[in-house]
Amino acid sequence: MQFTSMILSNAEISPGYWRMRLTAPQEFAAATPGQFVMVRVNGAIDPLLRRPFAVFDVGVHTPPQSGAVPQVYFEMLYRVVGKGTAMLSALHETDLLDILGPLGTGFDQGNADEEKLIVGGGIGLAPLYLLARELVTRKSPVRLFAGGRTRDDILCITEFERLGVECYTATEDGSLGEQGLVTEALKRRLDALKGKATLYACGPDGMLHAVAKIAAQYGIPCQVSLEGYMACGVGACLGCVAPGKGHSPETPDYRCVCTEGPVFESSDLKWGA
Amino acid sequence: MQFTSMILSNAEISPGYWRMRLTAPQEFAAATPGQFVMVRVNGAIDPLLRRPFAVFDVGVHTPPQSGAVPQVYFEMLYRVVGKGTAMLSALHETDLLDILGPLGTGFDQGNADEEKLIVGGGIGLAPLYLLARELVTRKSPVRLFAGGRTRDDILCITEFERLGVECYTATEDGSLGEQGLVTEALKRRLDALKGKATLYACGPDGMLHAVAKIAAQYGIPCQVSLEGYMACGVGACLGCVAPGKGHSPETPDYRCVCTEGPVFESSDLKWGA
Amino acid sequence: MSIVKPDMSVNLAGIPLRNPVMTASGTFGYGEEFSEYVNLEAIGAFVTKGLSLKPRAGNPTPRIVETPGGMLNAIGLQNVGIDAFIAKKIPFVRTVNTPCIANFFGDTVDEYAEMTRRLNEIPEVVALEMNISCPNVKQGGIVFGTDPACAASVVAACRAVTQKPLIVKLSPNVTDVVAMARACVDAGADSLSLINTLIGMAIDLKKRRPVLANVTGGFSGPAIKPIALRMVWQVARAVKVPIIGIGGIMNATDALEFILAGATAVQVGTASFINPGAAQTIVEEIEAWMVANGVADIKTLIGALEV
Amino acid sequence: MSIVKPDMSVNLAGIPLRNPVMTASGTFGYGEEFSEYVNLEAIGAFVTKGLSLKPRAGNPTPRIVETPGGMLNAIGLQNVGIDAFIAKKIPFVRTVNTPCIANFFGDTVDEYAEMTRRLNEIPEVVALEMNISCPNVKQGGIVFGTDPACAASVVAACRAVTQKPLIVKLSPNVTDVVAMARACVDAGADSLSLINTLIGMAIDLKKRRPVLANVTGGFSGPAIKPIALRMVWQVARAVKVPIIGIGGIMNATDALEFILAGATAVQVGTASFINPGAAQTIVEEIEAWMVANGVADIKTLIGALEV
Ligand SMILES: Cc1cc2nc3c(=O)[nH]c(=O)nc-3n(C[C@H](O)[C@H](O)[C@H](O)COP(=O)(O)OP(=O)(O)OC[C@H]3O[C@@H](n4cnc5c(N)ncnc54)[C@H](O)[C@@H]3O)c2cc1C
Ligand SMILES: Cc1cc2nc3c(=O)[nH]c(=O)nc-3n(C[C@H](O)[C@H](O)[C@H](O)COP(=O)(O)OP(=O)(O)OC[C@H]3O[C@@H](n4cnc5c(N)ncnc54)[C@H](O)[C@@H]3O)c2cc1C
Ligand SMILES: Cc1cc2nc3c(=O)[nH]c(=O)nc-3n(C[C@H](O)[C@H](O)[C@H](O)COP(=O)(O)O)c2cc1C
Ligand SMILES: Cc1cc2nc3c(=O)[nH]c(=O)nc-3n(C[C@H](O)[C@H](O)[C@H](O)COP(=O)(O)O)c2cc1C
Ligand code: FES
Ligand code: FES
Repeated sequence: MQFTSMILSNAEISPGYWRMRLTAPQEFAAATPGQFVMVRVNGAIDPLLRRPFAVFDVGVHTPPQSGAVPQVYFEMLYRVVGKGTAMLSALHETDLLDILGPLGTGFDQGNADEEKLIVGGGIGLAPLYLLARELVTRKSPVRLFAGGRTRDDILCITEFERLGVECYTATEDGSLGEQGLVTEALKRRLDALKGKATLYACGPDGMLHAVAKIAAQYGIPCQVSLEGYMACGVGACLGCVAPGKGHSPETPDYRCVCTEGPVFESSDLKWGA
Repeated sequence: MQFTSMILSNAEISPGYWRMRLTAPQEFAAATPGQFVMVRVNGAIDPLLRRPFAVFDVGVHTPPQSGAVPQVYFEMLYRVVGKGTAMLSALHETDLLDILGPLGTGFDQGNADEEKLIVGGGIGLAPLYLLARELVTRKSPVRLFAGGRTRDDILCITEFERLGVECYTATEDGSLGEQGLVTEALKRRLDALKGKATLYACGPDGMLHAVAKIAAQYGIPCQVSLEGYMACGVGACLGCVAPGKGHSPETPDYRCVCTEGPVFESSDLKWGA
Repeated sequence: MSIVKPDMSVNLAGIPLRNPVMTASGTFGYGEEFSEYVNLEAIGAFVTKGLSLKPRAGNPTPRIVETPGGMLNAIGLQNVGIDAFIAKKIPFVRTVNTPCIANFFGDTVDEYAEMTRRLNEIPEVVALEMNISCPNVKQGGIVFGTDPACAASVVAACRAVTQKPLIVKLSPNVTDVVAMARACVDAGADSLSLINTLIGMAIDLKKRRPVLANVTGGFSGPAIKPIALRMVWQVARAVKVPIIGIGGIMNATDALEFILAGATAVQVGTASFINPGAAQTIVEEIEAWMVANGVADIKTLIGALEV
Repeated sequence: MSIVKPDMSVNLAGIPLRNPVMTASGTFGYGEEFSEYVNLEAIGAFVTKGLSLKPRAGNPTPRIVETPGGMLNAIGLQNVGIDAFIAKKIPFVRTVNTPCIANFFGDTVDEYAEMTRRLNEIPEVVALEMNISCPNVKQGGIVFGTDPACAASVVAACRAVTQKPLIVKLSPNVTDVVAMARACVDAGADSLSLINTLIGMAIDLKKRRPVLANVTGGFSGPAIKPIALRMVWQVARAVKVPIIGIGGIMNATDALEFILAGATAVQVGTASFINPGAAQTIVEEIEAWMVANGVADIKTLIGALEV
């Protein structure tokens, strides 16, 4: 779906991290956790390409005044890293954006009774909130493991807690939660659960790789959400691919991140390729 | 001079025509009529080149509150014709612009007692207001002849009248002033003056050519302000040249519009080259 | 006299097109990927991703990088291969009432000829576009596309085995594009499309490495339009076959400029990434422009540039 | 260990430069035009507008047009000629304690050699940059710049009459820039600068005419950077002489990318139009980047790209 969206709010929630709420058409309400949108930052040719962002949340807002029509909205959580995100952060309420989405294949929510352990690193939390919300709705037990370099990189924990999700945090500098990597807390929980759980992860490559290893070690299912340089977002340019499990330089095996993913079973991917 | 300027106001004064007031450093107060600025519309690469605009007015504003420092400002009058001017028209008070100027060689104000006849077509009035103001200050008798396609193209007449300048207007569709070309009124005035006058003109090529012919016919001096596609505005790229009087395809003679001009004696130029 | 419905049809080497706007190879998948965003029956034709005899997995990542006003890609000609194309993609093509042009390449003259034979048998493929110019894969045809004699030999080999319209897609990475064009036409090309991507490179200063795993990549997008327009103009004046203009076309103005320069049709590439409906939008804008400017027949604009 | 004052000096074929940032020919006049906006003694060197034996009036107008992320120019090599250069421009050059490189061209091998002789006699000119690649004037050297043998002959003729460092400026409008580079170095070039402008075209749809009076023009600006970077990288690996990287450099990041790709120095062209202080700003930004990244000597970055 391609639509013109109006910005409802755009605020810096932590140094360098922004949260934007935008209007969406009715059909957007069907977006599933892990899906993403491609945002055209402006109508000029600089930046030229759309930018991909996870759907952080989606909802319906009914304005308080009588007769007001309910408005579907979605949210993005984004980090300012370059030109496009800097321009996004300069936009205001009522500014318009051209959006493509929801795109891609999101998370599989598995069976409801098993505990779901969600691991997010920094902005990697972006696709995980909607996931947590849906899992909670389906009455799955959910725990969040959020890591970051410093406390500024630990985002929206209150929102997760409000869902009733138990949250563990760890920072490399110890400024929030445990000092070190959040995967340590994850392993402790897995030991306690005797390896009966499903993992979901999004974050920097190193973290995803570590989580994938843990999943393999404990022999449990694990879904990761990948990033990839994207031009089209719809499976046409083949720019965004990631190596699949059968990949080797001699027999390459590439998966399309924007259509087959961005969420993959970690065991379906080739790690460290 | 290159400086960062803050927009003080930006308003549409007639359909498609805008007037912008901007802050300037102290030294800008020395800008002379006919000089121009090169405006960097934004920091991105689209549009890439600066846009040239005449200095419409320059002044000093002392804010009413006590202790406020006087602020030099200048104004531009511009017509939205393409990408750059469209972007300018979308800017707001307090937005910043990167300005180069004042640039170029402006009008020679001649001796004060002879009558000065100023001819402007549409946006061609832009460099002529400051000229009129200066001429009036020097106690020259000044008359303005403003032409346009329709009444929307006749700009800022009140401002000229406020200077005490007598204004004649003509529009091609007769919606304001005389129907037809303003050069007719100019000729009548020249006949009345028995050809003792100096002409100043800025406007579309056809009008300038016509005014140059009239000047030649009456044997009077005439200065015209030209436009030219400019990259640098400082005499380095040689992109902006116009054919000088000695020009022919075999013996080309080009004048640099941004440094030798934009104001030239009409008799120094080759017309219809 | 106001024009209600201008005639936008053109004839491209025997293929009647309802309008001159096609999509460019490699930027529109096999058509299906965009069917949600474009009414495929509103555009003139669509061109498949470049096809080869065997499927190709393509290059390592990153494959894509944005540059000022453009992008580089080093996809490495990833494609499903001719067999899977016939089995899995043609069924969709069959459902669409719009000409499908198959873009293809080979590593050798024989492979090119074999691909031509295979494509020649597919009724849904109305014309063949030979990519002799892809800069990404060392064996992907770069030699053919930059030397007139090599180009002539591969074009002649393909020509010999098909009666379908044969479009040769030219590389811009040459000293003399007109010499290349002449060689291809003399060898039997029915039409020329140009330009393919320029060869470019991007560097990641922080990592001190090329951004693309392949080091260099194909440069496309609005940035390249001035080069494409110049080459189309040069070639259109030099040869008699219809030209397809490609390179940085983002809107109807761009498309019409290529037509004025001598193109009978145009292809929209990178623009489809930014706006998946670009090709259709351009058709609509051209129609509106023709109405507004009293142009009854688009064919009167082909090569109408006054120089 | 923090670096207070990094070493930015480089040696360009025997000319010591205080830093690697120079201005590009045709975009900086004769130096004086920009003296209000740039501290000329802050940059590494400046290059004059292209000079010829006789003054040249240049092309009809329009000569300039903006394109997406770039611009086309068809100035037509307008310049004051060597005599006026000596009489009117050298006095200013003398006042500036920064190397002045004279860019020049001719219509024939003899004219090139004669220009070299004349420039060789000017003490203020520390090096010569031969433009064998300007695309604007039919007799302006296009043949020299696109054929290795022709290039070699004209370079050899100039080489024979000067001991000053001879920089040959390469055209990007060729199939094989490395072959051109090798031919020039073999013929005696002390250094190569690249790229000159690409050939482009712009069309005014309303008027149905080319925008430039000259029809085609030289394409420059950020849009061309990927092509320039690729060519610099290719050439730097192929020859031993120092390379000057040119093409779309707008800021320190761009300049450093060229240096990583193998350039010993860079030239800033179109950027000076947008920001007359561009070259000086880039020097300052590079210095700040070196301090921030702990790079003590810029020479360690030359060709340091990890591929
Ligand atoms: C499926 C998916 C979902 C994402 N979700 C989020 C999110 O919810 N929040 C968030 O902050 N970021 C997210 N990202 C990363 C985000 O797309 C980039 O940070 C953003 O594109 C950077 O744009 P820029 O112009 O600021 O940076 P620049 O560095 O100027 O971008 C230059 C080019 O590189 C691409 N690029 C740069 N970094 C990345 C990256 N990490 N991944 C993919 N492309 C990149 C840009 O899209 C652009 O094409 C997601 C990426 C993908 C693929
Ligand atoms: C010395 C001088 C003074 C000027 N003063 C004024 C003024 O006071 N008010 C005003 O409205 N306009 C003035 N103009 C014209 C003004 O510069 C153009 O209208 C403006 O650059 C158009 O920019 P754009 O991006 O909107 O149009 P586009 O058509 O998108 O511009 C594309 C390119 O063409 C150039 N261009 C387009 N039209 C002109 C033109 N008429 N003259 C020169 N270059 C042009 C632009 O600068 C740009 O490089 C002046 C021009 C010159 C040379
Ligand atoms: C991601 C991508 C993949 C491409 N793949 C092919 C291809 O397989 N075969 C081909 O002939 N051209 C291919 N091209 C080139 C385009 O068809 C087109 O010639 C080029 O992009 C210039 O047009 P544009 O500027 O409109 O994109 C590809 C271009 C891009 C951007
Ligand atoms: C207006 C203009 C005039 C130029 N004149 C010359 C010239 O006289 N001689 C020359 O060798 N290069 C000339 N060039 C080419 C530049 O020196 C430079 O190689 C080219 O513009 C690419 O660099 P850029 O993208 O930084 O501008 C000119 C470029 C421009 C834009
Ligand atoms: S982004 Fe184009 S195929 Fe995935
Ligand atoms: S605008 Fe560059 S010389 Fe006049």
